[in-house]
Amino acid sequence: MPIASFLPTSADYARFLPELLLTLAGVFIMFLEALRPEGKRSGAGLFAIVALVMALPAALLASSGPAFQGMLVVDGMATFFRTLVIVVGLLVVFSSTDYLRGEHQESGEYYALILFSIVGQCVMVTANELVMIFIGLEISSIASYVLAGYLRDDARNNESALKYFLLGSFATAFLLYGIAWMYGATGSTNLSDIRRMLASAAAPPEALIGVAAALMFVGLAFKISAAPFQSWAPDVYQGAPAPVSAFLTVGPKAAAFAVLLRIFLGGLEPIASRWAPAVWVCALATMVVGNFAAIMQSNIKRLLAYSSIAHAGYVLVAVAANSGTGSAAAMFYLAAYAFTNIGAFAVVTYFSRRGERYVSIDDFAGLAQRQPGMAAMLTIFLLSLIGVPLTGGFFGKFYIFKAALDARLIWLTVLGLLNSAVAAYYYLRILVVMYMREPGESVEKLPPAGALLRIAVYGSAAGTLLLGIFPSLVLDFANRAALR
Amino acid sequence: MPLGPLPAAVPPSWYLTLSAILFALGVLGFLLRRNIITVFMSIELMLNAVNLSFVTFSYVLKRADGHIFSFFVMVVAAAEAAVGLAIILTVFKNRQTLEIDEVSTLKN
Amino acid sequence: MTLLDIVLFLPLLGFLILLVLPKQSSRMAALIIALGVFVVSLGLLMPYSFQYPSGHTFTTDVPWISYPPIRYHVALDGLSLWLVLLSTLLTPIAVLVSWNYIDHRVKEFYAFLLLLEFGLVGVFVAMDLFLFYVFWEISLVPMYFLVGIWGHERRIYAAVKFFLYTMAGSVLMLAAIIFLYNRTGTFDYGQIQGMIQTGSLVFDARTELLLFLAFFGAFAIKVPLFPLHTWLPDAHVEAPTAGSVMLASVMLKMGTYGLVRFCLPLFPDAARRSAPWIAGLAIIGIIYGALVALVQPNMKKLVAYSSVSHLGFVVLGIFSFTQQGLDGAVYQMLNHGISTGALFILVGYLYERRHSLEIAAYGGVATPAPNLSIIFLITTLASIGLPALNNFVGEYLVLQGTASANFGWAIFAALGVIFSACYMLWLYQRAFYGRASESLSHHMPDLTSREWAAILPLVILMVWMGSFAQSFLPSISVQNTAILNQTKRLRVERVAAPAQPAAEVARANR
Amino acid sequence: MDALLFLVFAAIAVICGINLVVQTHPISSALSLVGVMGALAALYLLLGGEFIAAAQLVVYAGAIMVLFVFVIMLLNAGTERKLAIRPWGKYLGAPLLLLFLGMMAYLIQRILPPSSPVVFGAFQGGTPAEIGRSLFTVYLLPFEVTSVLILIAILGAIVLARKEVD
Amino acid sequence: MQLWLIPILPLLGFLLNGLFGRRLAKPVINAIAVGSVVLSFLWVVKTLNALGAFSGGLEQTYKEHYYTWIQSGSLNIGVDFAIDRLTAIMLMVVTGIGSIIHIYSVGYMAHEGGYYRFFAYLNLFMFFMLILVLGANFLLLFVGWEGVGLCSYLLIGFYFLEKFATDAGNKAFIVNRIGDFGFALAVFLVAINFGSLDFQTVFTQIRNMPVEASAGIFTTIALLLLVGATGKSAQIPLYVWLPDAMAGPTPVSALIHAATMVTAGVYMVARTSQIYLHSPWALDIVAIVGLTTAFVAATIGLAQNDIKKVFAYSTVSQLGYMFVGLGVGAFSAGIFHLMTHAFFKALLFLGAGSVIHACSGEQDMRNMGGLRKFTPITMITLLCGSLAIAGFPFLSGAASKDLILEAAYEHAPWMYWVGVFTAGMTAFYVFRAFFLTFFGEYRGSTAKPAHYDPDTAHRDDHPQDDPGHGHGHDHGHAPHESPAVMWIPLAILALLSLGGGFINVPHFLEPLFPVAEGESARWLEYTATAAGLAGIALAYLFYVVSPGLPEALAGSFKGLYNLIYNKYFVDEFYDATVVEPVVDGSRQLLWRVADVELIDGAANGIGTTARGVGRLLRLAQSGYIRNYAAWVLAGSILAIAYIGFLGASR
Repeated sequence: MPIASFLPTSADYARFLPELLLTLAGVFIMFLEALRPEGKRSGAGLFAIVALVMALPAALLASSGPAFQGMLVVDGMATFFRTLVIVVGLLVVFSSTDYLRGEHQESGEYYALILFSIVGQCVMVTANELVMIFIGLEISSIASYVLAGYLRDDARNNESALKYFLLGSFATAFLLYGIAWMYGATGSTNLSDIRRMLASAAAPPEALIGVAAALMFVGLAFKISAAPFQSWAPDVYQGAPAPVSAFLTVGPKAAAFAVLLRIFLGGLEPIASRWAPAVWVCALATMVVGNFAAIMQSNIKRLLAYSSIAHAGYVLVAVAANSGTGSAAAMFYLAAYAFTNIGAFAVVTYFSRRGERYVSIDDFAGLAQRQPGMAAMLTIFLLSLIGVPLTGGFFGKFYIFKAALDARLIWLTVLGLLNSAVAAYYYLRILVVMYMREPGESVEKLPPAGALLRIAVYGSAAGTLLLGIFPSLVLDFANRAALR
Repeated sequence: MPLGPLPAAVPPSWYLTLSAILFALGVLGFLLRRNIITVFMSIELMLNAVNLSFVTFSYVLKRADGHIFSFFVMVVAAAEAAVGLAIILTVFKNRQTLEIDEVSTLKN
Repeated sequence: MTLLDIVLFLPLLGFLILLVLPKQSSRMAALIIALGVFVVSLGLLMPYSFQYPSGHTFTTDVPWISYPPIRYHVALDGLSLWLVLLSTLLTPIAVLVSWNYIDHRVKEFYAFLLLLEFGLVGVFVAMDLFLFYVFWEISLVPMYFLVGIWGHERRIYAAVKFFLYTMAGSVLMLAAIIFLYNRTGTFDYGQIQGMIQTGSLVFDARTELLLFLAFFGAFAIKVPLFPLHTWLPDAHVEAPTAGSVMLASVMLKMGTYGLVRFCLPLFPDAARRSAPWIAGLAIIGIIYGALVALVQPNMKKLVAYSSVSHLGFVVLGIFSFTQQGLDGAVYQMLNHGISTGALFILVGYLYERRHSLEIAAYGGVATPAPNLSIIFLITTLASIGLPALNNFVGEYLVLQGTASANFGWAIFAALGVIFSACYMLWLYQRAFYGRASESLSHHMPDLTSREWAAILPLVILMVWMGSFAQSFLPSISVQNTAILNQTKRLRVERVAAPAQPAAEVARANR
Repeated sequence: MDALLFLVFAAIAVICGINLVVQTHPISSALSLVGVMGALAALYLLLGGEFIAAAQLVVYAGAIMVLFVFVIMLLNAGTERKLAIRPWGKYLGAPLLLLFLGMMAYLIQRILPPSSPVVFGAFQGGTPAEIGRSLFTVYLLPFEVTSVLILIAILGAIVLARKEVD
Repeated sequence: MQLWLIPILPLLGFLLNGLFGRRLAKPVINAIAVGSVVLSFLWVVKTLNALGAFSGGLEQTYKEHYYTWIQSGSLNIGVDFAIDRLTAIMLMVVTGIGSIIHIYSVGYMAHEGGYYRFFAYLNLFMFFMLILVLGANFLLLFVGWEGVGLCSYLLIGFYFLEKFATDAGNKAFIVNRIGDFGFALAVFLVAINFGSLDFQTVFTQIRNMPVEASAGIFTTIALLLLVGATGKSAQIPLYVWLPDAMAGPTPVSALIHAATMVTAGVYMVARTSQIYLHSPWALDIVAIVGLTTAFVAATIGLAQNDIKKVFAYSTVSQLGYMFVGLGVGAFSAGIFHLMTHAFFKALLFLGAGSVIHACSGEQDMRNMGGLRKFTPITMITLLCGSLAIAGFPFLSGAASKDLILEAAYEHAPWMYWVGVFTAGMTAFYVFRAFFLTFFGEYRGSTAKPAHYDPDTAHRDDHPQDDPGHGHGHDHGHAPHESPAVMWIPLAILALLSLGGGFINVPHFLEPLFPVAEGESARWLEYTATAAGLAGIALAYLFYVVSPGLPEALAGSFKGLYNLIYNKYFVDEFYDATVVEPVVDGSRQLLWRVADVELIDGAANGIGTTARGVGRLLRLAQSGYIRNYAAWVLAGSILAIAYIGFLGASR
């Protein structure tokens, strides 16, 4: 085959445009940082915002089709998730600035890392090749490790980073091992080929594929913090800087879910009868662990961490459904959850203040009386997490369980719904202290929120409500984008 | 493994077995060692084991992709090493220890 | 955009308006809005004043969510009409009774009150199962805050308990709703109902029973039916007056309404088959509630348990599957709304004067406050079902229907009437008769004009509804006849009927 | 001949691996890891991976391990101290691993379809030329993207390890 | 014919007095209260006259329909009034006696507080009583039935500062509720079996049905109705409320608890005679209940010292007679006795009231005596009443009672004899009261504090107005005759109870209740009369000739005496067997255990368990990286086993 035929065409670059933009922006920010005169703050944050805003249309309008010898494939799902992670990036940047300023750590590297990590996630969601997936995953992860430990003088940050890093690479090794076996079994690392192979008569022994799939599942389940691989999540999310936690709970997670959907609903669909039951169990375990462990938490970041585990469980229910509606539901849910959770964390960021002094739930006592606006926003987010109608969270749950029932997963549905009832308990506790307790010193001297943070909070709230009142906007897209 | 007169060449499965053993040893190291750096090295061991599998498979399949893949794994390992060691440094700076079990303030 | 939509969305508008208005003007604004809503809602009576249409009126049916096809479909019929009016009537009254009672965070209070009205009205008019569930949950949130923020000492426990109980029930209902959708491809109540009628949608006995129970559970908790009632006393005791009023008068009706609207027509056979059990629970509830009320030292607890008893009658009537029983049940919903609402208001008046809910803290109120005690007496008599007052008509019809369904049930249920006299009269004697202590007589001024304004409409309604039941019953009756016909057909016929694809039927029912 | 070589290097690899695990001093662990890597490089050669064998020695045994040793020296990490803490994890680990190995062995021996024995030079696809070709044709994109990876690594290292700005 | 005017007039009176009474002057209140009742009496007379009731007309029922009250399915209940001869008598009695007693009350209550309240309640009572008799269907009857119960509750508890008064009120209402329970069930059965509640429709259906050989639907309905009747008309076993009801003002006792309301049961049984006639079995029960009540009540009456209590038990006893009449099929006789009893018992109570009035609120006969000097008119009128009830020849009581007894003899001689004996006792205790009150020396201390303290009694609602001097006020006054406004009504009633017997009610009622042909033996009357006279004589012997005798007698029959003196301990029995078990059971068992412990405990238990699970899961989150790794390893092994190998088996 002539070399020329391998030269990337303009179409290839067009489909890779968002990643390119973001990478260039990241590099540029690093230069800015290097050239920045001492003490003056560079417009890094602003620039990052601009870059993300520019990347948004690039992601939305990317024509669908394969690129770079089928390394990537831009399809509805890719577009959906790329858009999602970029929006997530935007909100996170907005909610970070004030925080960093407060910590006297506002340096461009932070934004560069965020951008690169988003690049990694974009690569993950577009990749159609295990190699690409692996590299994207690593880009995103390594950036996340660093972000988690960004405040290098803060013991909690270090610990969180270390745990995330060690366990993360530990799990990655499993994923790799799985990939190796998949390669060995099918002779390919291209998902389309793999699927074709598995569907064909020459399919290798199922057990072989099964083991490979299992090992890969371990790697991905770790990333989405599914039980029993969830144990790192609470520590990491609690230890990391609040805005970073916000990012970690949605960005990498969404990307990992995209990969999960691609690999299992895509490549490994032929052996669904093998992995679906495992996902069933995993989903239930995840919901239970997340919800019940959250009941006893007193630190709001940790509580949200557990809740994020529980929500991963709900999305796994959709995966277990193993259907088009299922993947659509998962996509919608991840979108809704992204807005909700970033919003919630943004409020926490605002409230916890320098050194994250006020992260205990009791500190929120009487917030509604000093800062009714912020309290109302947090209320919206919590209601969405509970799954009260007219919020994105509700419709997310609704579609997920609808998909599950479509797939006749009646018991999983019932148990999941009961779980969501349990969840209501610990979210309500926050509402209780916010509205029904008298203000304490933590609330007394609470400064008003900065403009950018406000944008983040109100933006997320708007997104949450929008997804709740007019879900069709996103859902129709998700349905069109859904695999199969 | 079947003992007896040694064959001229060993089947690939032996290589794979070796890789599995090394992988297991890596995991074991992760579980047993208390020094963070050693734990990290155990991960590297696991990655090496994976690489062996890749190379073996690509021999079986008579295709080079496995080599490519293991090449990327090395690159990634390098990157991880850089970041990982940096993280370990910060941890050490803050706690003056490399005992992994002492890094356990975040819990429950 | 029908009048109904206006009635539905005005409170929401009011909620938003209140959020932006300054604190001090919120009281008056809330009152004006609530009254406005009530006045507008009176227009809903138009089609029902001279003839009694059996179908829907004020229908609005527009798509809301494209896939799955969820429609904003609201309509009114003889069943929901009165419940809507009940909600719109009691909201301004609730505003009035909290005029002085609520002294902190006034604005939020009234905002939540209006939001609550929005949810309640929505529940009664939603004709799309999904929409119904949405309103069902929405109504939950403001009540949670009303109890939790402005309640008494153990308010938080009560609020959370209330929320979790309802939540636990409703999630299963959601599952059932989704399941129905998966079977029928629509959320539209009318269409699903039609399919069941035409026999194009048939469940095997077990499935139908499970679906029925999923719905029934949610409603039974809300009613509340023995033994799911324990959230009620707590919620009532801790809630502020307005909260108790809305809770008792309207919110509990969501449950009974749901039973009539959904449980019977959608799952006729399961409903009929489980009727004996449910009737049993209802009867236990009637007697049990009354007996427990008898020994309560706390007024609000007493009234709360009496609600358990009264709503037992409603459930019993519903599951008697007779015209009288059903008419009585629906009528009793309104009666209970009026008389128990009034009771809570009056208890609230007492509390504002004496700051205690313990019956022991009173005694001899009649001497310093004759008007208050007369009104209380009338309300008491109404709630123990004295003829020519509202509850009598309802209870009579319920028992009559029950008797013709199963005389044994009627015997036990009728015992409840005796006990109700016991606990209410005993309460009245202990609180109002006897010699008033000095301190009490000093802190017991008679009714103020504002208080009169709040309570008088209810008292008038008690007499009117008792003596001229026909000004309410016909439209209800027509509706219930329809519902009964829907529950008549037995499964054997339906199985026999040619099963045609759901979509076809859906078109047929358009 | 091939078999003998395999057994020898496999033995070295395993022994070094075990040594890594049992040594309590990081330096000795590091050195044994180097040993493993060397042995593996040899095995790669047997499997016809000339390029990869070289890379193994240069990148891994060379660069990465040097980095490790460097850090160990920097922090002059000594032998592990005995701690009161006894996480149950490690006790659980060993039996689980046996299970794990058992399953893998079963997979490899029983399920994996048998294939021709490994003979040195039987596979020529691993030459630098071959690898280079596919790296710059089919795998162009991943190859380029790894640059971002390296970039992040540098960036991260700077962020975490640089001296205080203020 | 505007029948509706008859009840509406008192209702208007009630509304006017009830709403504005507190601002009205006493004369205005009187005018409204008395006026409304008298007007409705006049309207009754006019209507009956127009219907020809006085000129042998009104053979058929005359009915007016006003509006539909309740319409549900096939069941249609209208607000209809109907008049037939039975109703006619009831109307006359109710409005007539009602007017008289209203007038009397003007005097009696003159110095009481809550004046307007009293008359408002009284008017309301008239309204409901008239609804009761006019109602043309069971439900309307039930409306009146419960309504009068309510008024009796209110009026018994009129002195609501007194615990015993309000207790008595509650007792009355609740015991009546128990009766109504039976009534209601009967109504349901009627509606179920005859598809209507309208008297005419139902009874015409029944008329062509065969009489029940064994207990069947008619018996069930009849007995359930009887339960209602025993409640309202104070028959065994539900009579216990009536004696306590005497806590109310005396005119109330006269009007409600003697003349009218308590006879509602009798009226109701007569009204539903068709049903009873179809169930001989039920009729016998009625008779036996009546007879037992008559006898037992009379025995209790022998030993009471409170003058009103004496008359209360005699009321119970006389009602028993009426039921005997009904039970033996002599419905007209029963109604006849109802009327005459209304005359003389109203008289007795009002007289008693006058006496109490004279003795500054004293009710205990042991503290009276010798009043003939002070209150001659009262004495004479009371004498008439006593003679009438004692069955003195040619007086009203004799006429009606003899009819009943004769019918009883026809039915079963032993009933006759019991009745006669009871008549003797009646005569005895009535005259015991008479003699104790008017003969001998005045035993009352001149400054006797009243059993209740009107000082507060009339401050019960408007403290601002000057305390008029109630009965308790004229401490130290010697007993005095009542004003004309009180004794004129007495006089009228006296005349009625003397001559009332000559109104031939049985003949008048013949279209409804055909009277058995054939003259019964004369000796029956003579024996009855003799028994009465004997009773009188015995009383004279005991309480005038040799006053020491009773104590001696009581001493020698201590057990028996205590038994009847304490009313056979029935109240105590009910308390111990019904009231306390219910209350304590509810508190201890249902509330504290079942509700709080079990049900709520279970609910909270779920929460506790959830929290427990949460705690466990937190412990799993040890914070040690190596443990987390172990989790991952374990999970991966599970995954491999499940997906890789076990997956194959499924």
